[in-house]
Amino acid sequence: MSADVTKVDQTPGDQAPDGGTGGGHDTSTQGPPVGGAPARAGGIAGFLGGPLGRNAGLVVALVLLIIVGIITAGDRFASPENALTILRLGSVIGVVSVGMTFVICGGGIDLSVGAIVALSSVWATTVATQTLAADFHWIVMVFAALAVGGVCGLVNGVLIAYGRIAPFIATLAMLAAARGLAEIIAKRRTQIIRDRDFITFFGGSVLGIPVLVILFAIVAVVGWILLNRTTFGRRTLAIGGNPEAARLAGIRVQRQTMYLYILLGIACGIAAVMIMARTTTGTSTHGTLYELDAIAAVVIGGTLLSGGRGTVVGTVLGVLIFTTLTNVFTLNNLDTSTQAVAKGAIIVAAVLLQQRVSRTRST
Amino acid sequence: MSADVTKVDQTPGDQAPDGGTGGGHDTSTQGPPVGGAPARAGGIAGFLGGPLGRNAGLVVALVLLIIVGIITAGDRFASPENALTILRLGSVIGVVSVGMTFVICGGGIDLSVGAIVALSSVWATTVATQTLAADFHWIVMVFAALAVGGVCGLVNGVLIAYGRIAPFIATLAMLAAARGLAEIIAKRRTQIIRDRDFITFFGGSVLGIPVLVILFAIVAVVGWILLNRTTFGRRTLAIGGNPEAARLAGIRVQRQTMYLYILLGIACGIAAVMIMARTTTGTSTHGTLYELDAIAAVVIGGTLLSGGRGTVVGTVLGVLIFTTLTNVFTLNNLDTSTQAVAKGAIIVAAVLLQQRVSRTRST
Amino acid sequence: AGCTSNEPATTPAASTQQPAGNAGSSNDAPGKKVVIGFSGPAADHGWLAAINNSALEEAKKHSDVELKAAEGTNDASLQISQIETFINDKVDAIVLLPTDGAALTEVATKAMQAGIPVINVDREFSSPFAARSTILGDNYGMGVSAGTYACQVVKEKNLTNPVIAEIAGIDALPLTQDRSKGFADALKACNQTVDNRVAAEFTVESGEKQASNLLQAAPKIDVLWNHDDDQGVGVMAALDQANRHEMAFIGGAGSANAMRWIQEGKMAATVIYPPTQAADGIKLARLIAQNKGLSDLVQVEVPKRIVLNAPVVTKDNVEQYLPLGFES
Amino acid sequence: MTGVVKRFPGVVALGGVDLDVQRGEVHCLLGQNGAGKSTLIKVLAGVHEPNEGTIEWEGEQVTLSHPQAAMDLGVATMYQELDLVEGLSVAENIFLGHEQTRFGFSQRSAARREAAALLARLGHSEISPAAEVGTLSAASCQIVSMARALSLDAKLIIMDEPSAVLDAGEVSQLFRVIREITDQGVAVIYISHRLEEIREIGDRVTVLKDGRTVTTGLDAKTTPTQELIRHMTGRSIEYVFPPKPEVPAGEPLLRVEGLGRTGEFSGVSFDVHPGEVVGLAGLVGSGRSEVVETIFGARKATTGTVTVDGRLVRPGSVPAAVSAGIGLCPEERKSQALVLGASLASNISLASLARFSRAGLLDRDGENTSAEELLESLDVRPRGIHRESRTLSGGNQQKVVLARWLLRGCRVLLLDEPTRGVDVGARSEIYALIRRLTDDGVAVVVVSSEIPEVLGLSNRVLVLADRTVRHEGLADELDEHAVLDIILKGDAA
Ligand SMILES: Nc1ncnc2c1ncn2[C@@H]1O[C@H](COP(=O)(O)OP(=O)(O)OP(=O)(O)O)[C@@H](O)[C@H]1O
Ligand SMILES: Nc1ncnc2c1ncn2[C@@H]1O[C@H](COP(=O)(O)OP(=O)(O)OP(=O)(O)O)[C@@H](O)[C@H]1O
Ligand SMILES: [Mg+2]
Ligand SMILES: [Mg+2]
Repeated sequence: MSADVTKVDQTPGDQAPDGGTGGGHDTSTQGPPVGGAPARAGGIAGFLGGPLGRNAGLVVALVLLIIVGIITAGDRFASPENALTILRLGSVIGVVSVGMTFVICGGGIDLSVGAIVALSSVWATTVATQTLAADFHWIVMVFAALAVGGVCGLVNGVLIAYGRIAPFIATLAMLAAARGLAEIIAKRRTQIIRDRDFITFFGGSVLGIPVLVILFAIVAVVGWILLNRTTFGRRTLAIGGNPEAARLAGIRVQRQTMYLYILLGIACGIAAVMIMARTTTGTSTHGTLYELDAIAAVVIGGTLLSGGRGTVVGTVLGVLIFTTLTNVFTLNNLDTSTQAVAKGAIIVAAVLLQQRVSRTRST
Repeated sequence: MSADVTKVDQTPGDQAPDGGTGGGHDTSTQGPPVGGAPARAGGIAGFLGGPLGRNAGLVVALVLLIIVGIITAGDRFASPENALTILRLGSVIGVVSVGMTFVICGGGIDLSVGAIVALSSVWATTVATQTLAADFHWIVMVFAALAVGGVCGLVNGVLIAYGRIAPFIATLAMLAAARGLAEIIAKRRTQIIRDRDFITFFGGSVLGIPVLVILFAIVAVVGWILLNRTTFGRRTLAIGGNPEAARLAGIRVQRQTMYLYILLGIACGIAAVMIMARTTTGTSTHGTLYELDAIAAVVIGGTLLSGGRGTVVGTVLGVLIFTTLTNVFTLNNLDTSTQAVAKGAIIVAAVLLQQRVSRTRST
Repeated sequence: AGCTSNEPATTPAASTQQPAGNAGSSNDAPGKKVVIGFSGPAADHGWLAAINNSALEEAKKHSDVELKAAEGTNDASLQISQIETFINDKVDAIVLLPTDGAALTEVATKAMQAGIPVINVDREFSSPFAARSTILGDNYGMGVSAGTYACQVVKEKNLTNPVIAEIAGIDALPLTQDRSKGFADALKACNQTVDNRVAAEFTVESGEKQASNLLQAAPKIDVLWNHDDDQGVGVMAALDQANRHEMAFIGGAGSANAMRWIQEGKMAATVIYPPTQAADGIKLARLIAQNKGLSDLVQVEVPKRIVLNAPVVTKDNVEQYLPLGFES
Repeated sequence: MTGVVKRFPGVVALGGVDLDVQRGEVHCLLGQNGAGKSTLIKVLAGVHEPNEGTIEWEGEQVTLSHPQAAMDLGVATMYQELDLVEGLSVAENIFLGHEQTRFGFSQRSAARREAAALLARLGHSEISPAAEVGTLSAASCQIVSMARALSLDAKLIIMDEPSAVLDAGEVSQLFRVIREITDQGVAVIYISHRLEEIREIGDRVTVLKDGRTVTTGLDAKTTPTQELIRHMTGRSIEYVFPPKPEVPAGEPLLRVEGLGRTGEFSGVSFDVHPGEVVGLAGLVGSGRSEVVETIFGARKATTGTVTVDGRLVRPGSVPAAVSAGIGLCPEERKSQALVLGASLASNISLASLARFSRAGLLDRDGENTSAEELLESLDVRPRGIHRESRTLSGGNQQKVVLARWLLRGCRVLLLDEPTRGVDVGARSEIYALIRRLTDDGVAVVVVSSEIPEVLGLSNRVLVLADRTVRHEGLADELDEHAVLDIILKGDAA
């Protein structure tokens, strides 16, 4: 993808400004042509011109936020522990958001992620599973969570790809069903994890970096490679960009669509393991409103809600922005309501900033 | 719109089945050609062939639900009072959903409806407003609610149409900000309405039909006319279906987009008045999760989430299905978790049914 | 949970509910400055708002307390990170009303290990090592109180086959389960069961909605227990709308609204669930951080565990409780 | 109306263009793909505001800041990318933006009546005003677009390649209407890549090249073809089809037997040998696209079989067809062939991803190199492989689609309207390319609405009418009239 074509605006009801040469997202009324593809700079410059450059606005927003944090909360903000706290908090929703990036790039949406996290966490912490884990190894719990997530994703995928139910509706149904099932299984109790090794492993650190953060990093890197460097990612972007063209190019659109939901389901399974480790519990209330948080992070990260274009780097930045925001608020002792108002204003400001920065870069 | 071409599937990652005559949404590889538009039958037959026919699947789903209700709950379900209860319960979310139909038809989305309802209800029940209302007339409260809703919609509309912020993000920001503001204004208290006339008026009935239900009916009818019989509706569908073409046709796409959000904001104001009347309070918790409920009703009603196609009749049916479902569940004393699982299954079944029924009708 | 006392108390049980009672004690004299971190669930509910407000007000009363109140949240993961932030900040004590007791146990234990005393409010941790002191409302006891009162009504009115209905709070929360269990257990004592049960979401709107449906489901109700007076405003609106006041309507939590209804005769009783717990938590945190004890106790140290009573307020004693009712 | 002068020296798109159009004339705009024709007319239509230059309308300088402003002046435009809203009905589309209303309520029956009248005037009363536009064929959409332009009651009608999706009969209908309106003093700007049409309908010609006016005011009837081509391309092109080599006898590569789809077509059988070109001729709507899409598995055949090299191809599966070596360049490039937001390289490699897969990882260097080579050998301009495909002109987009299947290395190539909207230069390049492929033993099926093109390219021709094959024969034994005769007789039969 060339570096100088940056699209931020994605308003469905969007259009070029009434007259004027602005770079709208429309097909044919674009301003002056870009004038030849840019020479591709390799190496670091290429990266700067590529993913980072495309997300320049987000980076600026994050940096501004960090500056505000340092000014208002000083050392309490700018400490390594606080950085790790932010990362640890962001890691769970981050894993889900990376998975969500794929589904949205592929032209879909998934509202059931939070419910799947809940169901996976519950299933992986039932007495039965925990007994098995005690007899064998805690990895059983991890597998249980991943399997439940994957199966939920599979059901979503089949309903959407082969049942041709709109993703919004199919996953809304899954949202209701999975959370209900989680409640039934857990009998609405919080299930406590007895296996200390599990907690110790996932709650621990390697070289000072929490395992959860490492997990998130791995998921993000794998996600980035998968989206940008594999045929799987290429197919994903193709079916999101123009499903008909993808079909006529011999791509199995339905199957690929299904894979995307399975992938996200597994990501939810990972997130479930992480939240289990963080809270030492499995309950049906885990993951509440993750769907909104994840979609917000993905969209603010610059992935088109209509599919066909997306970046994992942007998503990670989006997650970090939201998490840092919460952290700065907490450190500054802001009351909840004021926080909410400020959050709304900051989201709008960040997006406008991202637009301006990208626009100046691209002309 | 011709009656025999019914589009249900709207999967972005959608495609014609690899073989099979299925009616995909794609432009050119459609199944058998329609062979000219059908002769337009006038009057009732036309209506049956039109809106009702297009929603045949939904009607069938609703009827099935009613039958289940009658079988399982007998007279308690099939009583006029219960019918009115269902309608009264559906009326608030119904008004919001009708407004949402316009925004979605126009290619947008609004996540802030619930928050706007909350803010409007709070603003209209502050001591100041209530004092003014006591001095003058309770209509002051109604105006306050409508004005607050309209202004919130205006802000959404300006951000989206002129600020070019993705609707999802802009309204997410509004969601946070409006609810936060509502909390600040209400100081998280439930504000009780002192004006008995207000309660009596909106809580009353005309010819046995509750005023709230009448309000909903008026909104639905006005919405239907607006969408189907006015240039406003025509333009809405045009900017949702193909914003570029709409612009080329001389439509002020930005202005129209803005109007849609204002309209929805005002609908939220009406809904706020209704919920105020029902609960005799204004609080910042009103309207929780309305965004999901309204979008679900609209989408299950057959409006394309990608814009350009939608029906108010379908939305009303969608609202009725969801409300009746809850009612039947409650009458049968089902526990919440089982309700959730059943709800998920029923949503999927209803959509599949709608697909089948429409498909048989269109061939 | 331990204390299940259910006979209407003649005086508010814990002395902590009556700040005035402690007014003269030496404990209120300013001591060493302490920073207290406070974290609770999202204040999306009158009772929780009252919890928050009472905590803030309590902190303001003490010139030696600096309160850091984190954003209320219903996301356990976020709340954990708030506690982590408090640990990073090295606050002197933490008052924690967890969204889910079990889920916050780990991080609370971490805080205790870091030498920061944790005061657990309302929803109990799953490990005794996670809190220096625990102050609980009694959810099970609340259900028992409501159930016992219901039995009393049945007996007084001499009902042979009474219809008993329940409007619960958020069903996925353990506290709702506790309340319902207590209610059911107490009803067993007089051979009754819950005939109709719906669950609302602690909001006025959901209360109205669920009540409307419930009134359809049960054409005649003798006793109705609504877990929460906040959603009770909506329930009352539904009762008014349907003009159904035949039942003995029992509330929960003890909001000022409910008390006024009791005065007006629109409500039979309400079971108190004190929203002052967090304020008590702040007080305890301050004392613990300053190494003081409860002056009314002989004990030198602050007790490990305090369970608040769940008294029933009726027409007979409402005047006494009205000042404690929280405005929701 | 005199002297529409405008300049648009932005970056590249229009580097200073002069154009004047007179009342009642048909002014033809010629130029290669990407010359800037569409951009120019969008400036006239108020879609783009020019960075420089002026527009005069009836002697007065005007600024057109919005499409509505142009319409108010009396400029109606039929855009190249069809500007219709699929979800709305024909009548609604025709009157979109200038609806007949009474107090804001649309007059639906009046609109339907007038729409029907307009369609009848265009000779297409079979299109129902109530039909949803999404269900219409491209040709019908073009008619609707035209009806829309007429409904505006304009003084200048701009037509950007209106004939691209029309067949011979419909084009003559169109011309009849154009004559009618020019007789009433309405001016027409007509853009087309078909030079014969310019001769038939045009009065004066302006040629654009690289966003500049090369020459203006040429007489459309008398200027020699070669001169026009030279103005457009800067070189001379023998505008003829490359010679057809003999088809080697032997086993056919592609064999289609008794292919049919309920309600669409039936009984289509033919063979294509390696190195042979078989053309499908017929009127628009005769079902040719359906035939090739069914062969390709994009639609599932209800009867009949497709075999490649003696092996049966599983019906109704595109991947099966692709792995059997079949490739399809679909009729509608933008909606069916290209991922418009993606780069050229990823569009080209889309059908060959497996080849660039190293254990699932994408060999991006290999992909880029191949794409680069193909873009060069097909002379796609501009050439950047990272360029978004939406920014390319139609002809170049078509080449990118061809490149996709060249890269895949398919043995049977199905081309549906391969030169639609493609300029003379690119057109002859595509013809040469087809020839190069057949020389390599590829079997080619060509669908085209331009009968001379079908005849010129193919060894054998199938004429479709009434949803079945009416005639099969050698191309050399047919001429345009004969084909039309067959079609008409078929209709009569
Ligand atoms: N939206 C756009 N973004 C960037 N460049 C564009 C855009 N639209 C057109 N261009 C460029 O402007 C130039 C002129 O394009 P235009 O569409 O006017 O050509 P044309 O003469 O109409 O070609 P064709 O015969 O293929 O229709 C081309 O180089 C094209 O790539
Ligand atoms: N998506 C669709 N929905 C309904 N009818 C369609 C659709 N696409 C095509 N048709 C109809 O099918 C018939 C055959 O269309 P097709 O495009 O195959 O014809 P064709 O011979 O290829 O003509 P063309 O030159 O326009 O491509 C036409 O009458 C057309 O109206
Ligand atoms: Mg053009
Ligand atoms: Mg065709």
